[in-house]
Amino acid sequence: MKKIEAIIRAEKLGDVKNALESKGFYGMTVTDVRGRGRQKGIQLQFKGRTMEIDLLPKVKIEIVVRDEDVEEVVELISNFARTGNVGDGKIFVIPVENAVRIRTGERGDKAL
Amino acid sequence: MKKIEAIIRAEKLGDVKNALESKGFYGMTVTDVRGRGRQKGIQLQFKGRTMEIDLLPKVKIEIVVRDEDVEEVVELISNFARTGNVGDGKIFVIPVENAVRIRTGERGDKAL
Amino acid sequence: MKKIEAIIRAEKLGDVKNALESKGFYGMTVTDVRGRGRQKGIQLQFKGRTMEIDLLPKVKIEIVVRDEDVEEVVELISNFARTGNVGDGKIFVIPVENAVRIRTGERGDKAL
Amino acid sequence: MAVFELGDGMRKAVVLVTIVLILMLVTPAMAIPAGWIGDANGAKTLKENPRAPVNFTWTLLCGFLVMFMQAGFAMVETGFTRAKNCANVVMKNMIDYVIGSLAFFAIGFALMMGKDWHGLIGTTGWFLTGKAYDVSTICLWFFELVFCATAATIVSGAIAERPKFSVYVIYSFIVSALIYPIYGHWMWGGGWLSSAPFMVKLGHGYGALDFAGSGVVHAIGGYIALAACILLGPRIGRYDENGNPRPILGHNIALAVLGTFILWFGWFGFNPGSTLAADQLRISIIAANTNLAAAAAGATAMFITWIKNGKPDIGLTCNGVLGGLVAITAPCAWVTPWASVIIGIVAGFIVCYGYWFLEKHGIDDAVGAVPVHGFCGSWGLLALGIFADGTYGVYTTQPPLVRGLLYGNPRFFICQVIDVIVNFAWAFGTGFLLFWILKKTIGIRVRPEEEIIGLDISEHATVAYPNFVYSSSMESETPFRMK
Amino acid sequence: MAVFELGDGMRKAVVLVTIVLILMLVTPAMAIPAGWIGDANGAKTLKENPRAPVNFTWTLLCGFLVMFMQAGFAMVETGFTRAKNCANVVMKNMIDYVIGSLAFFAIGFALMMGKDWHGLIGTTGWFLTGKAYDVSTICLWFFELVFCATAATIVSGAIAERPKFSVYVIYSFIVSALIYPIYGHWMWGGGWLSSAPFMVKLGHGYGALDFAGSGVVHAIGGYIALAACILLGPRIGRYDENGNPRPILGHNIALAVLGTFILWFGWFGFNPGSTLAADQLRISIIAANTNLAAAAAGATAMFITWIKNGKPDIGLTCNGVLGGLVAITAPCAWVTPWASVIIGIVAGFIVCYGYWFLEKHGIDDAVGAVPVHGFCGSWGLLALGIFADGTYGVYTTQPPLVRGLLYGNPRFFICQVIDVIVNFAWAFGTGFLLFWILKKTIGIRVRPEEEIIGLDISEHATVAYPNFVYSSSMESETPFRMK
Amino acid sequence: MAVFELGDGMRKAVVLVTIVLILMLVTPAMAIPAGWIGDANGAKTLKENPRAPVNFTWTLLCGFLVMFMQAGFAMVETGFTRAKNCANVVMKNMIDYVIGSLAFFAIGFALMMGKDWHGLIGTTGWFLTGKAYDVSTICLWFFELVFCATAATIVSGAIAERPKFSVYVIYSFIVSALIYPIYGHWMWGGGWLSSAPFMVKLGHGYGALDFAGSGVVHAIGGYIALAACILLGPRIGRYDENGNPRPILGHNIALAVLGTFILWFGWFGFNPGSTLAADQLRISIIAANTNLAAAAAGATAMFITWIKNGKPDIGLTCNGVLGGLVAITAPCAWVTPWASVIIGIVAGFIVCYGYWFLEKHGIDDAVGAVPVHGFCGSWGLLALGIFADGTYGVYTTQPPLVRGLLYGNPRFFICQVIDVIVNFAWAFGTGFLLFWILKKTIGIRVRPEEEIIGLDISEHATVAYPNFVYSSSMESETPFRMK
Ligand SMILES: Nc1ncnc2c1ncn2[C@@H]1O[C@H](COP(=O)(O)OP(=O)(O)O)[C@@H](O)[C@H]1O
Ligand SMILES: Nc1ncnc2c1ncn2[C@@H]1O[C@H](COP(=O)(O)OP(=O)(O)O)[C@@H](O)[C@H]1O
Ligand SMILES: Nc1ncnc2c1ncn2[C@@H]1O[C@H](COP(=O)(O)OP(=O)(O)O)[C@@H](O)[C@H]1O
Repeated sequence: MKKIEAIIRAEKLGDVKNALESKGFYGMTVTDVRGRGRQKGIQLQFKGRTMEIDLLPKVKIEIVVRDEDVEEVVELISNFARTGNVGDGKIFVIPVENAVRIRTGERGDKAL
Repeated sequence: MKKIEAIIRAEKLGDVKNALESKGFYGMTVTDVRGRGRQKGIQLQFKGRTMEIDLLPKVKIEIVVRDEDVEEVVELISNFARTGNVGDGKIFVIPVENAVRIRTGERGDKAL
Repeated sequence: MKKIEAIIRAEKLGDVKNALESKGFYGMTVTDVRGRGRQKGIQLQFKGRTMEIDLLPKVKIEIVVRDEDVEEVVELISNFARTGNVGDGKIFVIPVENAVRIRTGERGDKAL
Repeated sequence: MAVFELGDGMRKAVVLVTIVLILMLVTPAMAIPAGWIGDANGAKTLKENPRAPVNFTWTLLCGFLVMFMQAGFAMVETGFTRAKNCANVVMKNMIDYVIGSLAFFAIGFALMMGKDWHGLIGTTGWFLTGKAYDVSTICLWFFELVFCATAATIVSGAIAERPKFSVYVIYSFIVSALIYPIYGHWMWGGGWLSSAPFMVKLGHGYGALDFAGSGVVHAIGGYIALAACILLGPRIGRYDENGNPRPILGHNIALAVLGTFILWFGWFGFNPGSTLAADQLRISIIAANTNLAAAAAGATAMFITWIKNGKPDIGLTCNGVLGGLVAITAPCAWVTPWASVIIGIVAGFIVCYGYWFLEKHGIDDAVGAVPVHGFCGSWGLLALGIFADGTYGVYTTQPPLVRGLLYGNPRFFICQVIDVIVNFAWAFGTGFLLFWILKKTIGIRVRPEEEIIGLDISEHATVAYPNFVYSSSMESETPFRMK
Repeated sequence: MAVFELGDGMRKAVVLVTIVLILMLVTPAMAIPAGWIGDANGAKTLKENPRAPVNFTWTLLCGFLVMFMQAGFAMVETGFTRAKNCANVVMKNMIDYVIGSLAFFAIGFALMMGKDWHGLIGTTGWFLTGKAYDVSTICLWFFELVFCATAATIVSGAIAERPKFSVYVIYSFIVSALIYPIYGHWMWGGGWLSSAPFMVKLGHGYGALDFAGSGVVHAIGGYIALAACILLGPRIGRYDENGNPRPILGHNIALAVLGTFILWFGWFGFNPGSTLAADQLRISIIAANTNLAAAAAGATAMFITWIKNGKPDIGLTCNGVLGGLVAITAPCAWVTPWASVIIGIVAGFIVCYGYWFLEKHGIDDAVGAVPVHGFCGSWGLLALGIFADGTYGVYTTQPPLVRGLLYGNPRFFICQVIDVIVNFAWAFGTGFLLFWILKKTIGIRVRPEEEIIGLDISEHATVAYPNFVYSSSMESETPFRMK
Repeated sequence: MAVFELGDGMRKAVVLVTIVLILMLVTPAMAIPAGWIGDANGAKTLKENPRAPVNFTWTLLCGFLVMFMQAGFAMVETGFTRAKNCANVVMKNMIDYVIGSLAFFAIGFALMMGKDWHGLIGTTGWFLTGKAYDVSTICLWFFELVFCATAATIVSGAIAERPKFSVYVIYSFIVSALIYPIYGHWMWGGGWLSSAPFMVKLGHGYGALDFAGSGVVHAIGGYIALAACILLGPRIGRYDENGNPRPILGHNIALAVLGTFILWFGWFGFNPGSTLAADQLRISIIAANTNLAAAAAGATAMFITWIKNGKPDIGLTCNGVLGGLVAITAPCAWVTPWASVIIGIVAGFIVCYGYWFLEKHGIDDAVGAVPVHGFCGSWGLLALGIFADGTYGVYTTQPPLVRGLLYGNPRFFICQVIDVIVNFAWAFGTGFLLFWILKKTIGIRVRPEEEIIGLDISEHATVAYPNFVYSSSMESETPFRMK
């Protein structure tokens, strides 16, 4: 099992979600995060004084999948989250040793 | 060391927290997340037009524990987060290579 | 590749960010979390009735780095997030199998 | 957790109720011959009373301020409850005014202010037709309406976060059409409490009095709320396994304080406006007394919590201010400024200890409305019986001047005690009956899973703050593709 | 996503515009000889009319209430749109009042209320100088100003979340200086709609009427908004790939309901205040009618959504209330209370079905302003032509008394139909022209990436709720080092 | 970080203070024989002045509007500061009105409006007893109270996010009991600034003037705030290591704009109401001037930031509006509308550059109160000395008519200059002394870790928005077990 962590633009979440769903990947967990990378920050003003915010709002998607599905999910996310501009985000693949479905107590791949 | 990531119902956090505490697992980090799985979404209306929200509010608990404690913590969370209805959530076990307590610089199991 | 997850005080984020930046570690993802550990909670009152909140606001920083940079980043965070008081937080090092830059499709260390 | 879907089979019932309501409201009104009406354009009234313009100006503007208190209640109540019920709470505040306006138009006003029948109810002015189509009568209607709506809305906050919305709609109609107006008639419509010969004799020239409604408006609302809270039971999580109360924090203190200020502001319409006439110059003293009692009560509540818990509590300070306002509402025209300060100080104690008392006894009043409006309302009636200083008459500068216990008329104090008892019995009794019947028939409380997910979603299929709570979910609904 | 930087080359343009504006506002004013003025301290006016104090009191206080409606619009509009545009929305509400005040001072008032020129425009009173420096004239100016500002601000909500801020500034000036005042002159300034001999003959003694501005204020605003919405196009994400509408939830229901209450409150200045005189005691009936129509419309809208979707919808209930208020604005002084209830019920239907109709046709009115102000405004004009009951005259108790279709004057109904058509043509026509010219020249809509990141950042370089949305980013800007 | 616990040993002190306060407020009042009083029911006053009802109506309703400004201040101040201090900020706004009401009742009013003693202080009317128990006197008391409370609350915003709450309670008492009333006496209570023979001679018939309190209310508040800001030092994080200012964003722009609108609305009570009489028809011009100055200043501030940073700034636009209102407060009754526009434009510049000036010099005024109320207040006094056009007298239509520099009375301008200096010296001097003594004794600022965690938690043990900031922590406190 692997956990796929993708940090994407908030406005792309809908597309990514639908794409994953259409291939049968329904379960996921989403978190509001803020990130920085190559993308430049935003200038703000308050009472005429300016400042720069370099942590921009992003969305993190976490999906735990069977090993054999990793490639497909990574591809799907890449394709549907891409705009081609800086700030599109990153995907990380992290090993998962076990999974449990709380409702039933099922473990391993069955729990996904 | 392992990180136990549990995605549970928000209203179960209190019970889970108390159960863990009573067994000596005090440290934890909690994040507000939204998730979807088998549970169906919620219908909303706005000015008479309806929509469905399929990402529902959940709470993510992260606890890093020594290898030998993994099973106990997983059991505790499972038991206390369970309602038996869809949407109870999932637990994932993820390997951790090292831990550092920032205050003292201690590393490894001592840092937990 | 490793993911460094650091849970620190919110008011230290600025210092840590700047320190990392000055050493060339720019990319990062930040999440608002709440945590508990050795630090005691806060007492609140509402209409004269008191309660204790033991999950205190913290900030989680996630940085994925090449294996060789782990030590440096951990040191930097430790040094700049430290106040010496309980509640300074923890750093966890988690293995990452792969990374993808969504914009370009680059993989592995190049994607960081 | 259950799935929350729209369309729950209640539709037919609602259609029916809607149609009946429309017919009820409109048909009888049209049926009445329009020929036989009052002074509908005011020319005659103006000729008879050249001071009518300033009195109308005063009464209407004060009435507008009172109407604005609806916004104050909405903000206080939502501020002191949770975000997941926010839309439901403010919707209840909106709808009780909407329904109450129609109910008081159709039925309530006639029962309250119509021609007296045996000191019990009024009997004329239905639908503001016939003789009631008159500038003075309708001026009075408007002013009484906003008072009626205040009484109705008090309950909303106390029972927040658990009742069915449909129950609240029914309650709003009944309270504005029947419960409030009938008691209102007894006190202000020429009914027995104020005007029965035995009461007038007892009080030495006047029966029970209530200048602007500590009893008529606030205690009525407060004690109905008490009955409803008892029947509903506490919110999930309000008490722990051992029955110890646990605080449920309000979600928006800024709005709660805003609401408190709006109410304080509106109260300057409530109390001084109750002269219904600007030529009663006592209005200035009424305004001052109103303000002083509020301030004294607020300060008292703040110091009580500061002493008790070591830090000044905002919630009870706001409640204190409101309790002071409620307490001074009955006596405002008849007492001195310094007495107002004392009345306020006592109200500050009542608000705090009353709240803790109810809490300890398992009664979950979400915003503290029962001590504020109920207990302080009763205190206001008694305080009038104690401190009335004999400088002002019964809504007039003419004798009989109103005197209380401290100024040599203990028998008037007895009138007030009777009123306190009757007021409680009527409000608690009818309130209990109403909610008890509803509980036994359609049920008054939402299911536990509905309560946990919040009434916004379960009762209205909405969320009050989608961008904060569901943030990126909302964003993601956007099907936009950047080119 | 693009980087949003301050300093976008518009600076020079803005400097220029600023200087021109200052010169425009100040120079002519100073140029006019101050010697030849009206009754600037009111001594003469008081002597001539001993009732002036109460009439001024009434008119001014009602005007203040109307001014406060600006806050209501701001809260409703921001409450019903997204957090990322919150600062932009409230800023627009602030700035249309700011710019509108200056424009109406310099130009608008003279065009509207100055000496009539061929029934088309007014021609005196520029910059409130000369004879216009007079207590009565300026009292009128103030009252008309707050009405003008109401018309202007209506558009803001409908077009929210996508127009350029600079476009909105220009629009605010034009509408307050030209579009509103000219039509206003036709109805209230002695212009042709109300006073041309052929209209007066047609109506049997009076031409088209509009007591407090269902047409003059609301429908004008509503139809300009319609034109602007059409030219702007829908917000990104408002329709899916198949063109089906998708809801975009408002971000703060508590503020939206607060705003609705503030508007309802302010409307008691709007309608009753439009007598401009407290000695018209009809004001009490106007207040009652206003309230009843609002309540009836709110209840209707609530029941419609309840029946349709199974749960009562808060957004449309608020819109319903506002639609009822708009509809009763024209007829409020001339109809009975029960007719007001009917007018409100119809408005409730118009609000809901009007909103869904526009939505289905691809017109994205972010807060529902077009059905509320536009459609209900037209309905108000017609309702006046139907229900006027002949108990009250043209802002006076004297004949000719105003009668509608049901009370034997069908020709007056025709006047109103003419007005509805003219009103729509003028507002939609000039509004379309204005936004069309702006679209073809400077462009009226922000770029898609600006819209997605939100107008707060792209137009004002700010965020409305930094501690919630960017929370710890803000915190982290603190260079504090704990010792 | 330290643990924040309730119960910090201050309890005994607070108990003591509470008891002393209660005794102070109540005992003397009761001691005074109630027999010898003023016209407590108004019958005599009405007979003597048949216009009293309309004047009372006007004065009281305007006073209510001014009272409502407290809500405006609360919203502006909390909107422009951070969420973690939100409850503290609004609590301060509540409590200064609460404490101020009691202090002004007991002491302040007598010092300000009592029988003059050598032009320095008033000496009668303590506790509103004796001759002060009179409808006219108490009408005046109420109106002056709400002004006093405005002055007091100005400081709250400037010093936000760092002072101890207990210090603020003490400050509130002192300013309302002593600092404000004494200066107020000099200007409005028959004291030396307005009435000493040498001043009257200097001004050609009148001494220094201040129609509604640019100086008495706003500049007093503003300069006390300046002193307090200097003594407190800037908030942690307001300046970087190199001393460069860094913005600390306000947490709720919607509420800040709402607050600005509430203040603007309330100002229509503040300025026009200051005639204390509706038979001064100049009230209409006062209202118009008030509005025009606000609009001109708001537009100016917007354009300044637009030009400077490339995007229009909301915070300074709101401050601009408020600065315009402050500036027109002194001259509002004595200048022309076009002069009001100029006064507003200048105020817009003062607000922006004043704010940046202070910021650059290390003075951290959290909401910009010093430039808005202090600097614009002084400008208002000067502007009166420049633009007064000789059409209106000293709160009357009778001569001497008030003329300024441009209209031939340069010596009156000198009166105003004297006033500006005295005003600054008094406010800054007494304010500095007060906060300096408090600093040296009990300390005026919370500890750094308290400031970082926020004053809501450290001073009140609460959080203003628990569902957003601590969200699921709150939820989890629920001991509910689903079956
Ligand atoms: N090394 C990293 N570790 C963790 N998160 C990262 C890292 N680099 C980038 N990110 C996340 O990815 C987001 C996009 O990165 P960015 O460099 O702007 O995109 P791109 O590589 O597509 O140009 C950032 O906002 C941040 O949340
Ligand atoms: N494959 C997955 N990867 C990550 N998170 C998941 C996955 N599947 C489910 N989840 C999380 O678990 C939560 C509960 O899942 P759900 O399927 O509704 O519960 P259950 O399996 O108990 O019926 C979801 O809301 C989501 O947050
Ligand atoms: N075992 C754990 N697993 C996950 N997070 C933890 C764990 N222990 C502590 N934390 C996180 O670290 C934060 C700081 O822990 P704490 O024990 O208070 O600090 P310190 O060890 O520096 O005294 C906590 O608030 C929590 O978010």
